[in-house]
Amino acid sequence: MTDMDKADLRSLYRRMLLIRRFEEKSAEMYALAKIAGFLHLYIGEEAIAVGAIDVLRPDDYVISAYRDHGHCLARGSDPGKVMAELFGKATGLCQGKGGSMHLVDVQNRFMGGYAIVGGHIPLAAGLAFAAKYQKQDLVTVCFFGEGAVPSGQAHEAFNLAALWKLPVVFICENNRYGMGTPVHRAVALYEDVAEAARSYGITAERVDGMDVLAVRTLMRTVVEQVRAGQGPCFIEAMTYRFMGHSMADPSHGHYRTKDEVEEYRKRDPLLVLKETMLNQTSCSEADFKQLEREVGDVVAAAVKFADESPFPEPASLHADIMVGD
Amino acid sequence: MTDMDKADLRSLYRRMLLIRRFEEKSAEMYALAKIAGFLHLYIGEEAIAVGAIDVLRPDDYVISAYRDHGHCLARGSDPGKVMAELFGKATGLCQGKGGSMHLVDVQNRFMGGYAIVGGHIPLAAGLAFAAKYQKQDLVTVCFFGEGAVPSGQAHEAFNLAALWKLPVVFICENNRYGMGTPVHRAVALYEDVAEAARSYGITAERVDGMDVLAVRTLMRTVVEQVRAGQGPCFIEAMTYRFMGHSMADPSHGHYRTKDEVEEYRKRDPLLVLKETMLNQTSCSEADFKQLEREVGDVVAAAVKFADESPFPEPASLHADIMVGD
Amino acid sequence: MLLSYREALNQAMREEMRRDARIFLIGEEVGYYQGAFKVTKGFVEEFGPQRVVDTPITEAGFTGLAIGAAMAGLHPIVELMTMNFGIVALDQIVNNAAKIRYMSGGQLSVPLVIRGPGSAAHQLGAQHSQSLEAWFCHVPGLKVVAPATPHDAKGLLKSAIRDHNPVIFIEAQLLYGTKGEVGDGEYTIPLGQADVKREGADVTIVAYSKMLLVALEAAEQLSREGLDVEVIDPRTLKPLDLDTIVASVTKTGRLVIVEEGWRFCGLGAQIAESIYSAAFDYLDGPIVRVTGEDVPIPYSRPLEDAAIPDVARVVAAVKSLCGAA
Amino acid sequence: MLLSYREALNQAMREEMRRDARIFLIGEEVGYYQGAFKVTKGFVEEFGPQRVVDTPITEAGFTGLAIGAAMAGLHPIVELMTMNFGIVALDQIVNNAAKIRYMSGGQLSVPLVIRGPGSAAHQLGAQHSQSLEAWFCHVPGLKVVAPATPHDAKGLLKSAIRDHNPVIFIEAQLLYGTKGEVGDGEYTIPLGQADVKREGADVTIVAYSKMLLVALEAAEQLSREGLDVEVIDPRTLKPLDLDTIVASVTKTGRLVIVEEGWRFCGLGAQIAESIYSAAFDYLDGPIVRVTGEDVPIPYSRPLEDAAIPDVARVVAAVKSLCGAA
Ligand SMILES: Cc1ncc(C[n+]2csc(CCOP(=O)(O)OP(=O)(O)O)c2C)c(N)n1
Ligand SMILES: Cc1ncc(C[n+]2csc(CCOP(=O)(O)OP(=O)(O)O)c2C)c(N)n1
Ligand SMILES: [Mg+2]
Ligand SMILES: [Mg+2]
Repeated sequence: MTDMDKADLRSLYRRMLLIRRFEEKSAEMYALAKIAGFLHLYIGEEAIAVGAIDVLRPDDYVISAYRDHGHCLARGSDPGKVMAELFGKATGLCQGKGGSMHLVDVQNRFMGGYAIVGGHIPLAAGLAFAAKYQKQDLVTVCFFGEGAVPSGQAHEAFNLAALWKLPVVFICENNRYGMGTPVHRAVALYEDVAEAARSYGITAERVDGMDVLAVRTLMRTVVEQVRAGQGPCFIEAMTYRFMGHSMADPSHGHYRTKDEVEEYRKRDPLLVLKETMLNQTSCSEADFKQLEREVGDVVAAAVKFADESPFPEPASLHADIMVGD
Repeated sequence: MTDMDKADLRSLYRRMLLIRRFEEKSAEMYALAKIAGFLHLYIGEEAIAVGAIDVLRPDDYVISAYRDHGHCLARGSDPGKVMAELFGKATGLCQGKGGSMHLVDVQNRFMGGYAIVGGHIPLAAGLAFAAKYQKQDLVTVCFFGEGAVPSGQAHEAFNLAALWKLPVVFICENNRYGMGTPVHRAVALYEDVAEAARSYGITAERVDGMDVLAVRTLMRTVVEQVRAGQGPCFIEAMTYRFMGHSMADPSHGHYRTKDEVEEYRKRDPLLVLKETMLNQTSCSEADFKQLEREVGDVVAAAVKFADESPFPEPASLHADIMVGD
Repeated sequence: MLLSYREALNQAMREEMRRDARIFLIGEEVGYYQGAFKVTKGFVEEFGPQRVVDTPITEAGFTGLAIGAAMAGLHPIVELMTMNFGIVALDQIVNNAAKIRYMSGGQLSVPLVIRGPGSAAHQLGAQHSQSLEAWFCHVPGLKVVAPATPHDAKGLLKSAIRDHNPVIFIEAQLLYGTKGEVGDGEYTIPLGQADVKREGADVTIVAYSKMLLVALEAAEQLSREGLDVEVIDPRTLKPLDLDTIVASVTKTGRLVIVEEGWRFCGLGAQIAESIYSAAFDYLDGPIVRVTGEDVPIPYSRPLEDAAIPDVARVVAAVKSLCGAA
Repeated sequence: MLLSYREALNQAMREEMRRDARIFLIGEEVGYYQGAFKVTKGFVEEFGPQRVVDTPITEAGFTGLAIGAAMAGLHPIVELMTMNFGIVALDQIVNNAAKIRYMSGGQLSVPLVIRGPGSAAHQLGAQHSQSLEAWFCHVPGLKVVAPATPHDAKGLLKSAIRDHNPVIFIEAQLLYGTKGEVGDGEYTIPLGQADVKREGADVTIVAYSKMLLVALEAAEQLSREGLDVEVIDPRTLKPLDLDTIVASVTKTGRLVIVEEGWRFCGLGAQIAESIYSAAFDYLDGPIVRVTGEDVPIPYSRPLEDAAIPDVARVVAAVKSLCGAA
């Protein structure tokens, strides 16, 4: 953290706060039926996306699963276009065709959110393959949950990435649950999920996913190694989702207790960073109020933009299935 | 080995020899177009099937891939019915519907050969699950090549078996090649293929797959543990196939040298056991001549049976698709 | 008894599981979470975790495991959280479940139900909204069932469970909450029998699953305009009860087929072809198909609505066929 | 120039790979082994292992990797050793390759060819003999090509490679050795155009891939009996060139469709339904389909022969349709 000044920290905090407030607003909009389908919130896990993506170059690739708002926003996507996509509007990132689980923003090298658990991990290997093939020193970062680790597609991709030393960082967001299934009922070696990657000779590390600075620090080293051609890395980021699996799932449910959720909330990544900033920089509560205002305005503007945007024309139904249609 | 007397050793040798001569004859029959399709010979690997299956109870389950003649014969199937199946005859194990890659002999608890690489490994977990569910102390033994280890289906099955402590022994027959691909171009951690299993907390051991006594000794311990409910085990049996991948593939090919094949042939499992028997028991060359005669007769009878058997009636085409047809 | 479709399924499984200890349920979140769509509410409490088995996210693995268990004499019910995830298990379903009996020459059987919701719900996006029944119907060795009402759901699921073959049982998220009268006490409905849901003389509509409700509403609307519509629900899609449809078409001379799935190579094409073949001379004109559009299902509501058949489109199709447009 | 089908494919890829460095080939045994069926003979020598990539047996992994590489601007050709193994990669093909362009609202494209042999060869058994084109054709976002002659194979493969969309390119083991005249120099054949392989006035046969050769032989035989048969090869199965078939049927009034795949929900059902719809009034009688039997393909030769359409069955079908039986 020594290398980061107040402005840098402020910027990290602001990005996490944006994701937080954006998603809280999404939940409201879901309740108002402005948003539908499956909506998976990233609340509680913001430090991973923000810390990891912060060290990337603009031309590096990022790819994620269905819990993808955080990664997309952290990558710099316009909150208005993201919200419009959630609203299913023509002005959305994907013109309303993708939705919450399939955000894509190619300009920002956000290569998409995917909804078949494990299915996007081979795609990540492919993005990395393309970079290597074209002798570009690009890194691909691939996010997924610990629930995806046992999936066959994940393993096939790990093996290929290791075998061919592909420049990809696999980030496992271990939030302890896949829907209602605790990790110890999903992953045989649950106490060390990263062992899955090590069995392919992939370097693997664990990090506190509630601490954006820890994530950032580890990622800086890892990305450097990967960019230098040392082959793939795997990061197990320990985190927790504060909300339900999706909007259809109550925020604690039968599979975990309210107490457990409250316990983890004490390590809210926003609190963790705020404390550091208050203790170690000249930041004051006033600065945070100011950030809240700024972010609040951005989110309000995003909602307004989404709300006022038109729905896609029915004629667009058959557009963009194929190139050359 | 100390626990085995001359008769036991003779019996092991005889079973390996039967597989060897049976398959040599199959190759001849293939050249004569009595057998068609893909024919994958097990020649060179006999010690694994024979050593592993020797310690099983008759009611334990065995399941294999497409290189399955050895496992089927080691399990005690009638060579005549096996040959008839290769001939596509109505008297074959599967009435001609299965063929070389899909031998099944339920009476002998040989639950089949399967031809989608990795695809039968979940089935093995299921057989073991059923035994556990029904509180039967049965063990399931599942054979596959090292080429199947990177497959997603294998990994999903390993995880389930480990998670639920299923009574299954995974036997990886590492013959160094999957078709023309040497293991180091297929498995990232090729120097220790068993690491794949260890990453699920599965106990894993390596054994000399050319030494039937070594395989048998290890399997005895392993099967005991598994039967006692200690969860799955994984065995990496180091072996070599002396013939081509299938009859369509020349016996050495571009991917390996004649010299390499010759080198491994020095450790022919038949030679290895024969040497032990000559050195450590009262066996003489005459005993082996006698065994050759016996086995030769069995194989000749099998071919005769197969050859003289009728082809299935066309009417049977639609039989046995569904129960109750 | 007025039950929801969800409750009817729950009852069917509960009754069968009480009857036969070989039946077990396996899938993601079927136990402690009570099912992603709460179909298995109360099951783990009544039958325990041995018979209500929560799995990691490994459809190929646990479907294969269920098939293996079926080979060993158990009777699994696999719940796929949605039928979309059947794609990653398709190798198991098609190459193992459907073929094992045949390949083994009738030695083995695979009594197994694979069930879960197919088709679109509201705005679940392209990867979660597929209607894949045509794929399953294409495969010899599978039966395919898709009930539309609570009564049929219960009776058919009980028959599917009692069947000795692999049965794909397709439900629908948007049907789970629908209510209907369900027969009292024990009853089953044989697989392979269509049901005339509404009698009529002018035109026949064939529709199944969710689309049956659309067809019935269209029929109601058309009756107010003087058209007497017969509505047939095949209920079992394979084997298809062609006779009932032929009998109806012989009477009405006109056929409209409604399906939610993609048009090209959809099940409706097969139904149409079969009817043309069987009743060519009774048809007054070409059969009309109302189908899902040939597009990945878009997220945005107006686009999604445009992609899926609705009452208006069915009404229009019937009118155009009857020359009353 | 007289070339085998295999050589024609080899030339097509070689020419395209020389033209465009973004094209690479990936699959099992495509490199050092020269292809399981030797289609890629000489490739690794000419293009090097960077562009001719041998893979482990992980079809989901490497197909997904290829899709990811395509998203990043490369143009992969995936060789599936046989199309049967496409089943384990189907999630990647259907959920990613086919949908990514649409879900991203046109931001991404997936220029990709997936090629390999479909259909039965001789006695490969149930898991290795499938004709899965109907499945692929069902999916919006894919093109499907299935050439029958060396000339078409070369021209269509070049077009498929130049296409910016995912193309499933289905070959056949039994076609690889067949020879034919191939156009000199550079040429392409547009996707989506059927070819009248033989002109005739009495009856139309539609057949593709291997079945085209069967149809042409049947036509020859029928011509000696005075029946003038027109034979149409759609060549591209999706998008299907309906116009050419309609024009022919308008002339002949009779249609026979020959396909090797399973009957129920086969592509022929769709072709039939489309033709009934488009040319109902021109048809003298019902369309006749000659198809594979609805059984898993048995190993035994006489049973396999009984399961697959042959010249005699096509001749009989035409005669029965023409009232000349
Ligand atoms: C192949 C597949 N199976 C099941 C699902 C349904 N599903 C969606 S998310 C999810 C849980 C995933 O958990 P995890 O990977 O830990 O990610 P998290 O939701 O915790 O971020 C499940 C079972 C799916 N989308 N894909
Ligand atoms: C999913 C799948 N992909 C490809 C193949 C083709 N194939 C059959 S055997 C084989 C090699 C398997 O090697 P290994 O597992 O080491 O077994 P071995 O043949 O050496 O006994 C391949 C690629 C297949 N049958 N299934
Ligand atoms: Mg999780
Ligand atoms: Mg091998």
